[in-house]
This record gives sequence, structure tokens and C-alpha cells, in this order.
Amino acid sequence: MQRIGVFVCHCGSNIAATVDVKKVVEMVLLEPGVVHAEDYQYMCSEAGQAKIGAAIADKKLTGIVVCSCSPRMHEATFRKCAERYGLNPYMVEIANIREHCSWIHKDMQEATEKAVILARAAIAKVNLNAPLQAGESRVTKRALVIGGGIAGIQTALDIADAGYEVDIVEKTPSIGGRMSQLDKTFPTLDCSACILTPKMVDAAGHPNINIYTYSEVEKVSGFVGDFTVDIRKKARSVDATKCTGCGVCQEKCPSKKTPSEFNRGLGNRSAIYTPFAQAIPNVPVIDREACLKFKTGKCGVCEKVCQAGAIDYAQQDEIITEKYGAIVVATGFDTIKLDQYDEYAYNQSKDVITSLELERIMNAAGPTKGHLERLSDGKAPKEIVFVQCVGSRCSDDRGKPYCSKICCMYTAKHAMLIRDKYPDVNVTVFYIDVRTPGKNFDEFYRRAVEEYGVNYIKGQVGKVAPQPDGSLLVQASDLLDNKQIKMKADMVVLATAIEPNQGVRNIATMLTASIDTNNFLTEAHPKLRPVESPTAGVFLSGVCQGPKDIPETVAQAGAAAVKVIGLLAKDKLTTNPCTAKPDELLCNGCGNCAKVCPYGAITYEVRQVNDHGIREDRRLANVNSALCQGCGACTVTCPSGAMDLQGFSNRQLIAEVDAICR
Amino acid sequence: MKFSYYPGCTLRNKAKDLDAYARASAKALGFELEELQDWQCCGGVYPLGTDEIASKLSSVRALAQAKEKGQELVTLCSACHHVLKRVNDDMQNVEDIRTRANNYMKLDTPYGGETKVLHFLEVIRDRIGFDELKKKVVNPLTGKKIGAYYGCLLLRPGNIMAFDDPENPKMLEDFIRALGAEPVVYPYRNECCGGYISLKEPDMAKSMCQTICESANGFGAEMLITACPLCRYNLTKTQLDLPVYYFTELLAEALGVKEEALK
Amino acid sequence: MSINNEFRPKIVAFCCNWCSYAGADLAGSSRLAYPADVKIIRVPCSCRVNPMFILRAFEKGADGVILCGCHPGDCHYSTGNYYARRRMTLLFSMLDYMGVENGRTRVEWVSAAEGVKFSTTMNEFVEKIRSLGENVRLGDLRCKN
Amino acid sequence: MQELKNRAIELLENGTVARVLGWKIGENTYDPEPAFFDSVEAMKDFVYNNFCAANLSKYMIEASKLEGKTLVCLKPCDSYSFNQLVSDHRVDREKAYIIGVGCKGKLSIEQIKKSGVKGILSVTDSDPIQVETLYGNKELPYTAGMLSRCFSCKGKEHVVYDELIGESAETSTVDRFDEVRRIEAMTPEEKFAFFQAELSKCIRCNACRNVCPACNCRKCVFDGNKFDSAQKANVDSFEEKMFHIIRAFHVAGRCTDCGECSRVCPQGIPLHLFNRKFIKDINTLYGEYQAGADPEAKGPLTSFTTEDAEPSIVSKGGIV
Amino acid sequence: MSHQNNQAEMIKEISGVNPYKCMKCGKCTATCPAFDEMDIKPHQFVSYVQSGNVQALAESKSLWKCLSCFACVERCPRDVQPGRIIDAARQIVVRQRGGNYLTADEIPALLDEELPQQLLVSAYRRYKR
Repeated sequence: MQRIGVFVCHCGSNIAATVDVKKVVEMVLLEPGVVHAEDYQYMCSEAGQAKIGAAIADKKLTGIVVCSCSPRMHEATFRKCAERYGLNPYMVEIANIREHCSWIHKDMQEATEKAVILARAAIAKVNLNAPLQAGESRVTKRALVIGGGIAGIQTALDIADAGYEVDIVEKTPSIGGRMSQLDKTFPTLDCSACILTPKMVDAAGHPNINIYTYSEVEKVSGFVGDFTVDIRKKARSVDATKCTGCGVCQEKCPSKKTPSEFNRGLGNRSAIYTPFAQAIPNVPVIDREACLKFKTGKCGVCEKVCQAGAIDYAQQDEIITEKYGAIVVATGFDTIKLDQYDEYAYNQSKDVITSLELERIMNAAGPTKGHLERLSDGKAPKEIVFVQCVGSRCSDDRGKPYCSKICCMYTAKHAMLIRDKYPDVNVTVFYIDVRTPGKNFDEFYRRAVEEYGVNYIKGQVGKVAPQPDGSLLVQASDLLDNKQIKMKADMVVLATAIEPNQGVRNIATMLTASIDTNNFLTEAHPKLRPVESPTAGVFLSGVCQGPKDIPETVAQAGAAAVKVIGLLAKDKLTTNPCTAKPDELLCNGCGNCAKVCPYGAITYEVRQVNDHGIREDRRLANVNSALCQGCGACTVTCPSGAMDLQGFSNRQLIAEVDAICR
Repeated sequence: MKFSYYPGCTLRNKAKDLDAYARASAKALGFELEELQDWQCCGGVYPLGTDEIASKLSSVRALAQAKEKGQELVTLCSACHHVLKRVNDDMQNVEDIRTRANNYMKLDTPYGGETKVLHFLEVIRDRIGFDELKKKVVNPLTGKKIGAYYGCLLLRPGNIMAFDDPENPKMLEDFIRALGAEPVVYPYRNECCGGYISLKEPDMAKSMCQTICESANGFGAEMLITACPLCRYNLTKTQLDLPVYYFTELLAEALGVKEEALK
Repeated sequence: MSINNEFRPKIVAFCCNWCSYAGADLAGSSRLAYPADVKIIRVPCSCRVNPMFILRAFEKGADGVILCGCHPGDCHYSTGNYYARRRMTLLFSMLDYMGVENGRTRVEWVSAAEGVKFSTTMNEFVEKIRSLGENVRLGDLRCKN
Repeated sequence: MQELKNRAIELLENGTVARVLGWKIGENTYDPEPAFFDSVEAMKDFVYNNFCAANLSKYMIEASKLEGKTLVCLKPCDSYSFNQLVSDHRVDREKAYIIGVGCKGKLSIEQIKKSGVKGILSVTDSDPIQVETLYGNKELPYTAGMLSRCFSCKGKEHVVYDELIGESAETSTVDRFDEVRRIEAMTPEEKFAFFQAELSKCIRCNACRNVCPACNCRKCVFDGNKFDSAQKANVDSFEEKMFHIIRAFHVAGRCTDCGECSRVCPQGIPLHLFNRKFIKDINTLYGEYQAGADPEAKGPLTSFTTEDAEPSIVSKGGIV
Repeated sequence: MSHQNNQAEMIKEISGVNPYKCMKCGKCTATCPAFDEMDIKPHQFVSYVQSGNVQALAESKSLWKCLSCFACVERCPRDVQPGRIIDAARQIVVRQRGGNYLTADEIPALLDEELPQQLLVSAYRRYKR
């Protein structure tokens, strides 16, 4: 029989306001095995832990139950505490009486009853606990960053500077990401390319950074410290070792009608192309869908004009297999498709554009060479309307339920830049709320209104109607004046909601990283572990975790890098000792457990056993505890009950069931 | 191809031609409209209140009758189409309405929204195909610039009507093209004509229709087509001299069955 | 159990550590209430739940048992919930075949981000069990001691 | 029969096999018993007649541990069980010399008694069956004495053998899932009443478990304390239910539907109805699967597809 | 419960709308073709229900000006459906004795040659019990 101590935490008033903690103490003392019980204001505090330590010593405790917050919060804390006071850390169980009890119930009697039952279950379980020893596993000192935008670049640079090798996998032909498409950045109005390009160059030239562009992650196996990843390097059709980046091929390519992805389809590119002038690497790729050589077999112009002989039509996709200790997801975002928002006439009029398209129009290297003009007729607009929250904050099935966070600020930026460069243009912004929490953000927005004369109207736009004369009739509301506005505009800019990049769900699945209903990756804890995925060894950087602006992205990128460095700095990781363990006398050697093991941790060997005096050779299951991650799939497939999971054994779980149903 | 057909009150009366042209055209296109027996008026508007059951029963009866015959149910008038499709959606998805409606109806087998409701235009698009229609045209309406007027009832709410993109529909434009004419796209083709408001506030409807017609005219439309007698009624009351036809009239004309239809 | 003649069911919820237990935590920290009748048992993965645990719960007087795990495709252990899905489908079908009300068992996939779903699911499930009433059918065959 | 006996003696004599696993003649025609014969001398008691219904494959677990090969007589349905035991690594294919024996449907004295014949003195295994009773001689059609499982026989092909001896005749006349469907069509109350009535007869003798070739654990989970579950003592009726559900679950995907469980149950509980429900559901949801047909196949409960049905299918009208 | 609150509850029940989902963006008002005729604007409907001031809504001009064109329903980003709210308010009025906006005796004067039956039927349904 164990000697169990039960420690009931008040968590200030978080628990104690709804659960009668004294009553819980009184009730648990009646449970078999419980030799000590007490309550305290904050069990996780230094003083609280000291109480646990004192009880371990005084009452010779062999097991501990802490009735407190979720084990996901403080299980590790109390395990360490137990260890410090000489108890095996796996002799600790947590009864979650906060998240699963006090926070969701109002009635004190009801909550107290439930807290007692949850405590009983934990006591019943700890009665059957056995000391466990954590094992060790090795750490591959190399990191993988998926995505080569500003988030991925910054993470890679920080990890590389700390002395670890990093690979960046980017699916487009160049690193740079969304930031390379932007013209200016808020709230300082400095040029996006001017601050991004040096970082791209740094990354490319860093001895510890290896960049795979035009590549995608295809398969991930393994676990923290020891991931194995297959990377598909798509055929570029250009030999990067020979190409000098002279650009003649792009100039001479006869197929120039493919919409440029970089310019959001507002301009065209050739079939052999680099997305933009500062692309890294400065090695073009051949778009085989557009290339005449690939489509018709005739052409071959690029091959003829290439002095370096770098064109290689026969190049094949290549699979690179590499081992990593940590993986950072930095897959970024895209704007949502506007097919569901035709009331804004995006598909009917060329002069209705998204804000990201406006970035390209304003950019000197963009389709209009930086001149603000209407895409329909090239005329300079005199009246521009900005519409905020297009597809954001929508609870219908057309848009996204969240705030895209960056739109208020970039719209202020656009409005300001336009008013600055073209003072004769009237700019009207229709907003629902202007959200500017950020350093110098509200000041920036106020400058747009006060100094630049941008006309902000509170109210949403209901319809944009193209007129026979080429203008756009914007029908909106002015909620403060309680008016309906019908105004003519030459251009309408939609602050389109952003969403995680396509394909992130696939990546999340490969990484077994959890993802929310909006396809944002979930963090391990929303406040305390915001850059880690719940899956050990997987970290989050940038908008893949939630909408962010550039400074926040860079900050998170650095934070993710620190987490990676902290991991790679270790030579060994302690492994979870809650692994599967077969009882050799019960094992049939049937082989079913190995069939369901996702880690290949189970093998079979013929061994002699002594079954109550009968010695015979038997085929028996063997668990490699370094590989086993403790899911328990094998335990259920085992009919004889030979396979059990340490820490979550059949008898422990049954004891919990019994305690709850008692 | 045989469909159950629900003409609706107006098509028996003021809009006989909308119905006649449709029947003749259907024949020319190779499908048959079998009028439901003893159908009752759909009520003209869909009852929005969640507690209104009785006013939905005539629609349920029509839907159940089509189910018994194992046929899809075709409508022509926008209002009837709107009401029948939405009531059908209720019968499929709103348990409370389904249970109560069935309690009233006492059918042999309860009705649960099994009938598919199709607009005549949907039959052409989804069952016949515009390419096929184009082949059957004998008098192409070449050179005619036609503005399609959808109105609200066919399109909204988009998730239930599922007729076309509610903000940028193209079914009638494709239809116009198939007849050999030129569709004129204008932004107010899905804005309201005023509907029943014209009874008590005719000026309101008039001003709304004025906006619609001016926009269509401004983009070069010589005429409008519509599926709804009420829309047509309202649209013809503007100061503009823009003719408004039922889409079936042009269809019958293009298919060469117009004369025959009015016999 | 019954207070003031009101039927208070015993409900056991098995939640996988990575998604659903975290979803339950999120429901808690978001103060999304559900009845106290639900008691959660933490398991590493939905595939750890043995049909014997479920039957044991019924044996000991549970009125409903629900299993929550990561959404298919999102299992922390890649494939665990796929096995759980087959096992539970067959088990539930067998119980239904033997005449046990099929509303007493349920599987729901709840991610770590779905606090709302967790709470709604539990409210619904408790509601369902309350409407089914006490587990008489299995109760007839229950341990009498 | 004689051909089989001669061949077995021949193989024993020439040393191909060390022993024969077959049936030993009983007091009457109708009660042969499974037996090992390790000499030509012993073979005098060997018999194979139409009452030899027992599935011998499970005896091969012990035989696999013995020196030398064992000749085992397997009927077509037994050969599936044998294969399943091979894939469970419980028998060694190399230790077996399999003679696939013909089967014309197996007879059972219980079945004959059930058809209303009383005071039986002797029976033949012929078609028709000649019965000598205290009240005179009777003639019964063959099917009147046939085991019910044989009416839904899965075929007379052996899936594994070294040689074949004897003729078979098709006996399948009904769909084996008809009984399951009949129960599925009942109201929950009727289902419950049906199973409660059947299972209340259980005396927990473990005959079903002992005969079942898929129930091949060295030690049954119900005999251990891994789940803190009660020992053999029949503590309460819920336990009974739990035992049979879990037993069916543990063999799901491995049960070949040999029908031995129902044949040996002294209380006549139709235990195969549990297994068949699982088989039917597996076939419906995850594709046709016959345990033992292919020893390399991955069982339905150790595999999955990403598009598998959700458990909620059960409450949405069930798996039909 | 006061009469006011009672009526607000009725509106919520009849319309099936949760007015608290509204984020006051004004897209309904921006889109409403009957805006000019309305004294209480579509985006204000929810406020009246929220504050329980249903009487004002019931006495408003807006009540009879809504066309049931569903533009607000279609475009509302929060699925609030102001059109359903105003219809529910109308239901409350017409279900009370004498609350009809249209009476049989005024109809003949409103008719003309071409007027389709549909118009009468629809108006009857929306304006009258």
C-alpha cells in the first residue's frame, strides 16, 4: 500500500471560490492509502512546494496527488518538486480541479463533489503508480525551417549565428516571401526591399545556412531531436552550379504570357523566370506548364542563348533525405479568394483591387512602375475608396471569423502614401473599427487623418457598382451620421482577409502538429509557450500561428530560434518513460502490436522463459523504449493484456474508472 | 424527360404568356412539364417567422405530390421558386418544421425534403445544357443587346437558393448568349425592384426600378428579360422606355415556337 | 445519483492528452460551462482506450461514456485515432446490436483549439444521457454489491 | 476413410510424420474425439466419418512444440483457422503435414435429437441417416442431422494443405448473415431481451474459449489480474455480457467463423452471432475480409483508411 | 418579465436571430434599397431588440418599408439577418387585432390593369394576418 499525500491548491480564488477546499481535504483523508492531506493558497509557489517536501519527509510519502490546475500546466513543476524532495517524479498525479472543475461550474456543492471525485480518481491511480526512470535520446544538431519568408529567414539567421546548421525549404523559386512583395512598411514607411534584401543576402551567404528553393517537404518521420525529413527538390530545368544569373534567357524567352505570381497576376512573366530582380538564388526556373519546349517540343531558345550551358531540360525532381533535431514552421499567409464577395465587384472591375495588389502597383518594380493608375484604362484615379474588413470578422461561411490584424495599419499607410505623393487624390476609408495597438501605431493612423486629410468614415460598404462611365459607385453607410452614402470612386481597394498558406494543413499533418479550424497552427500554450507547437521539437514562426505584422513576426522568429537553440544545445534529451512494456509470461508473440506501432518500436525475438517452472523458447515482443512514444495503440490490440503502458496502465485507468463511477 | 410543374397563381392569369411560352419551349427542347393536380397558391412570399407552419403547407403539399410521382419539381415564377425551395430546405433541415408540418399533413409517408426543386432556367442549364440549347435555336436573336434582370428572389439567400452566384450571377447571361443575342452586364441586375411595396408605395418601387433600368440602359441594354411577373410589372412603370420581356418569350421566339405557343 | 429527484448521470469522458484534454482545458479557461456530471480521464491517445475500460465504466454504473481524440489526420501519434475509430465503431455497433441505447456511447474529435466544441459536445452528450435516463438496461445486469 | 487411414499409416511408417492428429473412434458412430496417434499400432482407433466435426487446427499449437512433423486432418473450414494460427505465430507451418479432408457437411447427434428422435440406440453417418431407436428404426434426411453452421458453409476449398483426400459436397443454402440481419431488424428492447435470455444461460464453463482457434492466448485476460477483472467465478451477469463481448472483440478480425463456439456450448447459446456481427460490420465498412484466407493479410483492426466511417454511424441508423 | 422584454424575446424567437452577434458594421444599412424611406435604419434594428424597445420598432415607418429583398441577409458578415428581425416585428404587429397595414376595403383603389395576383398575395402575407 502506498502512503499518499494529497495537496489541494486554492489557486488564489480560482479554485477556492468555487470548490470548498477544506471539504476536499476532509474527504480525501477517508480514502485508502491517504496518510496526509492539506490545502494551501498557491501549491506551485516556493512555499507550497516546501509544504509538499516537508510532508514527504515527515509522513514518509510514497505517492503524491496535487489537486490543482491542469497537468498540462504544472505536472512538470510538481514532478520536479517531488524529485527534489527524494520522491520518484512519476509518483505524482494531478487532479485537474481548476480547468475541469472550478472554472466551469458555479454551484459550490456541485463543484466540491466533483473535485472530490477527481481527487479520488487520482488517488486510485497513484495507488498503482510505480517509480519510472526516464531514458535518453540523441539530438541531431541541425534545424529545418519550412518557409523562406521574413519569418523563416530571421529564424534561420538566428539559429545559424548560434553555430548550428539550418536548412531552409522554400516552395517558390526564391526566398523573400510576402515581405518582398511589399512596397513600404508601417509605421516608419521605410522601403520593404531595403530592409529585407540584406537579410536575404545574409542568409544566402551564411556558412551554416543551406537554402532549398523550389522545394517542398514531402515526408517527416521521427521525433524531437531525431527527425528524418524527405525534401523534394523540384526540377528547375536550370543547373544552378552553372547559371550566372545573367538574365538573357528570360529576355529571349518567347513565352511571356504567364501571369506573374509575384505581381499577383497584374503583370506577365516569361516561362523561364526569376520571380523578381533581387531573387535569391538568382537562378531562374522553367515553368514547364508554360514553356514551349515542354509543351510542343519546339523552341529551345533559352538553351541556345545560355552562354554558361546551364539549361537542362532533362533535370528531374530530386529527393533529399536529411536528419534534423528541430523543425520550425514558417509557412506564412496568403489573401483569401474574393469569389464570395462579388458585391464588391472584384471580379467585375479591374479597378477594384486588393491591398496586396496595391502594394505591387505602388512599387517601382511593379506592373505600373510605381505609378498609381487604374488598371482598366491607365488613368490616374482622383477618388480612391478603401474598404476595411473584407472577409475578416465574418461569422458566416464566406469569410474568416478572426481579425486579420494588419489591415488597419497598412490601409492607413496606403492612404497616407497616396495623399503624400498625389495630394489631389481624395482618399476615403470605410472602417468598422480602427485597431491600432502597437508602438507608434495610433499616432501613425492619426497622422493619416489629421495631417494627410484622409477621410475616415465609420461604416461598411454594401455594394460597389461599376458605372457606364467607368467609375465605381460605392454604396456605404455612415453610421455616425446615420446616412447612406453613394459616392463615385475611380478605384476601390479591398483590405482582404489573410489566411494561412495553402498546404500548411498538409505540413501540420506530416509533423503531427495541431492546427485550428482556421488552419492556424496551435501553440503549446497561448500565453506561456506561444512559439512552440504541442508536438515536441516543432516550433512556430510568423503568420502560420496567427495574424502578425513584420515586427511581431521578426520577434517571434527570434523567439522560435532561441527555443531551437536551447534544444540543439543539448547532447541528449530525456525521454518519456511512459512507454509500453510487455509481460513476457503473457505475450503470445502474435505480432499484432507491431502492426499498429507508428514508430516501429516493437520487434520480436525468440527467448527462453520460465513460466512457473516450465522452461520453453517463445517468440516475444520487445519494445525499444527509445523509439516508443507511449501512445498505447499496442496495448489495446493485445488480447491477453501482455502489453501495458507504464504510467497509464490498464489497472491504473480501470482504477480511475472505478473511482469515478463509485 | 418529364418534370412535375408548379405554375403558380399569376401564370394562370396575368402572366399566361410566361407559362405558354415556357410550355412550348419545353416541348421544343425535349422535356415535358406535367402540371401538379390541384396545386394551391404558394403565398407569394416565404414566411420568415420560425413559428409559421400553416402558411408553408401548400408548398409542402406540392413538394410531396412531386415526390410521390418521383419527379423533380419545376417552377417558373421567381416568387414560387423562392418559396418552394426555401420551404423544401426547411423540410430537409429544420426538424421542428418538418415534424409539425408532417403532423398537419398526415401523409402516408412523411415528407422530408426529398423533392428537388428546379427553376426552368436550372433545367435548361443543368439538364439540357446551354450548348444544346444553342443547337436548337432556329431564329437566333442576333444583334439584340439584352440586360438580364434577376431580382432578389431567385438569388437570395445564396446558400439556400444555390441558384447562381448571388452577387455576380451569370445564368441568364449564358442563356442570352445561347439565344444568339448579346448579354449586357450591369451591376443592379440583382437589386430589388420593390416587390410588393409597389402596392402601397408605388413611388418607392418606381425610383428603385429607375436606378435598375438606367444602369442597364447606360451599359447599352435595349431590353430587359426577367422570370418574375411582379418584377416585370414594377420595371415597366419607370419613365424609361425600356421594354421588359419574360425570358420564355425570347426563348420561344428563338426556338421558333412563339406563334404556336399562343394558339 | 439524484439530487431533488433530478437525475444526475455519471459520465466518463476519456480525453487524449494532446488535443481533447487541451480542448477541455481551453473550455475551462474560457469558462465555457458544461455539467459537473462529466468526469474526464486523461489518456495519452484515443487509441489507448480499451473497450474493456468502457464496459467497465458501464459495469460500475456509468450512464454514458464518451471518447474524445484529435481529429483524424491530426493525431499526435499520427495514426492512433484511426485505430480508435475502427475499434469504437465496432464496439458501439455491437452494443447497439445487443440492445443498449446507442446514445450512451459517443466519439468526438476535439482539437486543442476547440474549447467551444468541447463544451458544446459535453452539454449535448449530458442532455442526451439525461433524456435516456438512468442506465437501466445495463443496470439490470450490473454488480449488485 | 480407408484411403485417409492408409495414407496416414504410410506417412507414419516412412517417417515423414512423427504422429497423426485426427479423430479416435468413440463408443458410438456419433462421438469420435480428437486424438493424437503416434504409432501404426495406435492408428487402429483412427476414424474419419461425417460426425468428425471438431476443428483440429488449435491442437497444432501444442503439436508445433513437439519433435518432428504432425500429420493433421483439416476440413475446408478448419484450414482457414490453421492459416490464422500461422499468422498469429501460434503454429508452425513447417511442423504440419496437412491432409485436406473432404466434407459433405458435418452431423451432430444433438441436431438429430432436436429433430424429435428419441431413445437413440445407434445412427449411421450415411445419407439418408438410418437411426435405430428403442421404438424402431427411422430414416432421416441428411440435412436433418447437419450442424446449422454447415448450411452457411463458406466453401469446400482448402486454403492450405499438402495433399487432399476425400470428396466434398456443397452444403451452403443460406446466407450466413441472415440471422444477424434478423436481430438487427429488432427493436432495441427485443434485441436486449433476446441477448439477455441467451446469455443468462451461460455457466461460464469456458468451452467456447477453449475450443476457439482464435482464442489462443497462453493465458486469457479474464484469468489474469491485468484489468483487475474478476476471476473465473461467475460474479454477476454483467460480467457474462462483458466476457462475451470482449471475447468477440478480441477475436474480431481473426475469427474465421468456424462455428466451433456455438457447436460446443453446452447451453446451446448461439455465440457465433457475436462474431458474425463483427464480421458483417467489418465487411460492410472496411471491405470483404475473410480471416485465414491469406496469412499475410493485415487484419481489419490493425489497419485503417483515412476515410473510415465515424463511430456515429451506429446512432445514425446503424451499420447495415 | 416586463412587456417590453417579453416582446424582445418574442422577436428573437420568431426571427431565430441572435442580435448579440451584430458587430455594428452597418453593411445592412449600406445595402438597403429602402434606406431613404426608413426612420429606424436596418443596423439599428438590433439595438432596439437588445434594449427591449420593441414598441418603437413596431410604431416605426421602417416596419412597412422593408421589401424582404434579403440584401441585408445575404451580405451581413455576422449572419444577423436584420430582415428577419423587422419581419418578426411586423408579425407581432399584424398578429395583434387591428394591426394590419392593409385592409380589404382599400385594395380596389390600389389596383390597375396589369397588376399581377402575386403582388396582392405577397402584400397580404406581409402586411396582414
